[in-house]
Amino acid sequence: MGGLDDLYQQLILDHYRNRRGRGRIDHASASVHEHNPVCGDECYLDILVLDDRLVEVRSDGDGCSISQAAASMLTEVAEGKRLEEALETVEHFRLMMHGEVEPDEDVLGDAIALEGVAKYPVRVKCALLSWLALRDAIAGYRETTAHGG
Amino acid sequence: MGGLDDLYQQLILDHYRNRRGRGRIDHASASVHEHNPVCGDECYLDILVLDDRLVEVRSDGDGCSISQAAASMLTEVAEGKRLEEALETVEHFRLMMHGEVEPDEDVLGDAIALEGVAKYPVRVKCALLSWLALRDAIAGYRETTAHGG
Amino acid sequence: MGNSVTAVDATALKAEFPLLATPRPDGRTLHYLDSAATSQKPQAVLDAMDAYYCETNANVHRGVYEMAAEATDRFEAGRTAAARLVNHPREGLVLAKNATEAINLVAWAWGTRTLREGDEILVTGMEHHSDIVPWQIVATITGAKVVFAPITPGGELDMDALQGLITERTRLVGVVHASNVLGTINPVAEIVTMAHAVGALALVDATQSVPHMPVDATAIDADFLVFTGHKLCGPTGIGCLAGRPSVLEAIEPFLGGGEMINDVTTEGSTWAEIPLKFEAGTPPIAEAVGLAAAIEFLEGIGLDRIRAHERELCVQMLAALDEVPGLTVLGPRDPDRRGAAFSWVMDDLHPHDIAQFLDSKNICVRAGHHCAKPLMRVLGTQATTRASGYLYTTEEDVLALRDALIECRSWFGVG
Amino acid sequence: MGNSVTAVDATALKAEFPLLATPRPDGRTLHYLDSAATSQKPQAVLDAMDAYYCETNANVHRGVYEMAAEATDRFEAGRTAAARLVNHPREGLVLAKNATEAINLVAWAWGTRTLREGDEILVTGMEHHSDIVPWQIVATITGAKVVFAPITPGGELDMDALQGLITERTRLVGVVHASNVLGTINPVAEIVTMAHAVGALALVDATQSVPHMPVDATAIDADFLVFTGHKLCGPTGIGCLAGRPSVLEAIEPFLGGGEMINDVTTEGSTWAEIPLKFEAGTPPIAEAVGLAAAIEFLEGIGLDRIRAHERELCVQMLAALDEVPGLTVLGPRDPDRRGAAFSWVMDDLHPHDIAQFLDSKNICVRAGHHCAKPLMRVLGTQATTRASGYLYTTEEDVLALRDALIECRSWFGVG
Ligand SMILES: Cc1ncc(COP(=O)(O)O)c(C=O)c1O
Ligand SMILES: Cc1ncc(COP(=O)(O)O)c(C=O)c1O
Repeated sequence: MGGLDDLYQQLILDHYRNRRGRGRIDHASASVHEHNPVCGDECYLDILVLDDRLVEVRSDGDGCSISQAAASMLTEVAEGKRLEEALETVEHFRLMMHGEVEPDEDVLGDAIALEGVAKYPVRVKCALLSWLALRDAIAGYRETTAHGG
Repeated sequence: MGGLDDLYQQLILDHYRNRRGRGRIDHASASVHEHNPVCGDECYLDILVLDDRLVEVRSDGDGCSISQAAASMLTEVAEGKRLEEALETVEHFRLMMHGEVEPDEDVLGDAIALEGVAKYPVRVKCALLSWLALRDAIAGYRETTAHGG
Repeated sequence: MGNSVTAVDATALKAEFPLLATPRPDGRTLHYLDSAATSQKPQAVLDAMDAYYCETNANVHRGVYEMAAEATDRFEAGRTAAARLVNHPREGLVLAKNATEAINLVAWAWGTRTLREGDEILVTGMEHHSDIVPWQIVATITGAKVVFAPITPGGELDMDALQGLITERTRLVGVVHASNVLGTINPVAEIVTMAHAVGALALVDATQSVPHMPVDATAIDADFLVFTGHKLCGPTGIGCLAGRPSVLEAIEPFLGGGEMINDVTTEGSTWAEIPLKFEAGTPPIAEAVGLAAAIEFLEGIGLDRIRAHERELCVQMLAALDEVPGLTVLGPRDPDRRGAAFSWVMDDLHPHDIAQFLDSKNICVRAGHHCAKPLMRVLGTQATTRASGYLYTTEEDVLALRDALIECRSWFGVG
Repeated sequence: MGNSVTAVDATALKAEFPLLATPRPDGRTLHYLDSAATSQKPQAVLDAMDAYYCETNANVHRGVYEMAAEATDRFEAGRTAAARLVNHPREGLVLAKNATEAINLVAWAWGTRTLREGDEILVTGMEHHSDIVPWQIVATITGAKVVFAPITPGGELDMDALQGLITERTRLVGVVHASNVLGTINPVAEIVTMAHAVGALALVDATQSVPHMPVDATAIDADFLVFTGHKLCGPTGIGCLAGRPSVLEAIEPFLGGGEMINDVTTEGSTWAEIPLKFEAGTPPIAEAVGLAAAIEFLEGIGLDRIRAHERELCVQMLAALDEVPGLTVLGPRDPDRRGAAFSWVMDDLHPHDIAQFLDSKNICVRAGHHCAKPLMRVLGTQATTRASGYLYTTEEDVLALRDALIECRSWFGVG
């Protein structure tokens, strides 16, 4: 079962069992609700932006261990980052999921443990769900502020 | 080339080259225009009915040797027959084409030479074209006279 | 029922299915429990298609040469076999690319030309997306409405509620014969009668029943009954619509092109007789040949014996799943009321993780919404795990599943 | 053109096609001259499909288990190959059941929702029924009109007349790339530009060109370009629509069901991204695998070399047919302006009789209207006899045809 251990690294199971950054933000700067068309899993993602920086990132919703761990890792990695930086991180993660980049632990933090998911095309969607939600949330935030002022 | 000789019996080629009953009838009791969807061949069939009897049967249109020979044989066989008898003959011919009856020369006349066509499903349509036109013409005739009186 | 018929010997049958007979690359045995998604294919089916391509491959229906006539015969034998399998008149058997297209044919050809605002299409809450989405699309175009019949907590149709929803507004009732999620077998003949009583048409999605039990389309008397080749040991790329001939004759055609015409002029066209009227373009020829071989294979075994086997499988599967802590099986428990598709939810474990773990044990099951999202919402879940059996599924497969499910819990640390 | 590329060795290639390599049951050689109807299949294509069924048969796109992921990969490789073959973006490559369905997809999904009274669909007088009848059906539903562009006595498009018919009423121009009757190769890129100039969409029926020559969909720049698997050495049951991604995104879906959805609720549904938005139900999985193998086979040989071979074949065929008394070849004589489909009429002999006689010599040709009845009317005939070649067609086949045609005349006693 090397394959299985490779996919479900201890760090992943740990984030799954003790999920970080779970919940919603009351006065979020932007909120996004995504779902995985393969299994129907839902993901809520809220961000609080101050001075172009993600001061808070929270995610909620049920899902498989991969999607839950990915969301958990995301909130840890993203919090505190400037928006541009966060987007670059998401892009790096996306490329890793498609096996198109040598993953950089400095950029991804714990999320580097998800590298093995790239070999499981159906599960890639699980891992990407919350990360792409962050991308959409930032885009949504920028649009509102652009229009607002 | 036993197969080919079997299909194109001398009698068939003879009717093809010297087609009997070709033409139209000026004051026909009923006229039918059919075409073969496979090749687009057209067939005109006119009948003249007197006292429930086919006093004249003419057919026109171009087509392959099988369809031409079949039309030629049809006019010979059908002329002079009572309508009911003609319909029975058509049905006997149809069943022969589908290999569902032991063909009877007394009923079919020269048309018994077309027996071998039954082995060639696409050509069956050629042979049947004018014969089914006769069936339709009789039906059309009966409908008009029924309505007329 | 069932016990008077000898069930098939599934272990022996595996030998006829090359994919099941050969060990996996890692040398272990495959436990294929995803036949509701697609069945495996016996060697006889692959041989028939190869023989077609190697001996008599030609386009059908119009070729004068002998090889084309032979190709047409082998192709039409597929239609004959499909009609025979469900006891339906041959001229009402339209060959489509899958069951989904067969339903869309009805929705587009009949629905877009007939439905009006105020009309209703009634489908059940346990339909596959294939019997929901075509109606939603056509409803959007025409202004008609799609109504869903509720299901009971036990995963069966609420027949009283269904009766109440069939009104003079109802133009068509669509019902699945055997649910691909719950296994539930629905009383389709009864529902067809209810539809006809108000002058509505009835469509039965028999995709999950035809492969597994004797299905008599004439007795069911639906206006349309659909099934698909790849779930009954046949190839992909072919599906069947068994339509009532008089209804098919009355409907204008769907796809236009070669084969389905009588005459084409620049002013307009006229149509071929049914069933060709609904078959435009080069049909799935080799697929029809494979379908005939699959049907002969199933008939050689006997659909009643396959059903008897799956009834036994139900008993084994329910007993096995009951042994797994935290697992809840959905759908009926009575083997006479269900087919061999079993969905469950498990405390603290997501279907994706379960399916992934099972895969590491060479057990193939499906995880997800199974193309039945409205049903998932009724069941109060996003996804289930589903194991589904067929004539080649053995008790060994069932026990391997049970053991792996128990192990799965401890592996993920949910005890 | 053509002469710088070495033509293929057709005689050697026959060995790769089991049907052509094996003598007929009567021990004689088959001269298969009906490739415009359907091509023969190389062993590699049959092997690929069998391997799929024996090694990794599973339903695609949602399965968590490895075998399902492998099935999905092999299936999607079919799409990749098809897109590569015509140099088209992958996401614009929709897999249908044949070319006919691909055109109907456009007609029904786009046409029924968009066309209005006064709108015109312009097709050419040499279209196949597949690019006529769908438009007639949709025109009947919407009140739009189907207009036919005339062809010259030489069997080519009258480009001036065509230009004159493209007006601000024109919503779509449909044109066949290579005629299945006349062999004529049409200047499709130019016609696409003419359509776009008035804001119309353009559809190219490349069914008879893609198998035979390099076709660059990006350079042609049509909004829709269709072709079919079974004519390019691939299996039946699969066809391709290469659509401009932005146009496909803008069109509402056609067939509804599994695979093509994003979310389904009882209130309504949302769609998957293209191309899946247009692929409802279980797709032709094994067929896509076979298609990929066929395309790899053709690419391995080189489409330019296949074209060079067929150019030579044109010269041989025209010379051979010229030797037959009373025979008139239809369509262009310049091998640079035509493909390898040759239709003719013969004094005093009907196509059915010719084809039947040729069959007795193991020569397979087609007789009839070739699904182009409007063209037949323009040509002033009901039917033609057609011989059509491909990469495995040899000069020996051509000479056998010539000799048999000459013999045919005396056999029927028409000198
Ligand atoms: C020019 C042309 N277009 C379309 C088609 C239709 O192809 P298919 O029958 O595979 O849909 C054909 C072949 O029959 C053809 O020759
Ligand atoms: C109940 C039911 N209906 C319809 C379908 C659709 O079948 P296909 O994908 O072959 O069109 C399926 C299978 O996916 C099914 O299980």
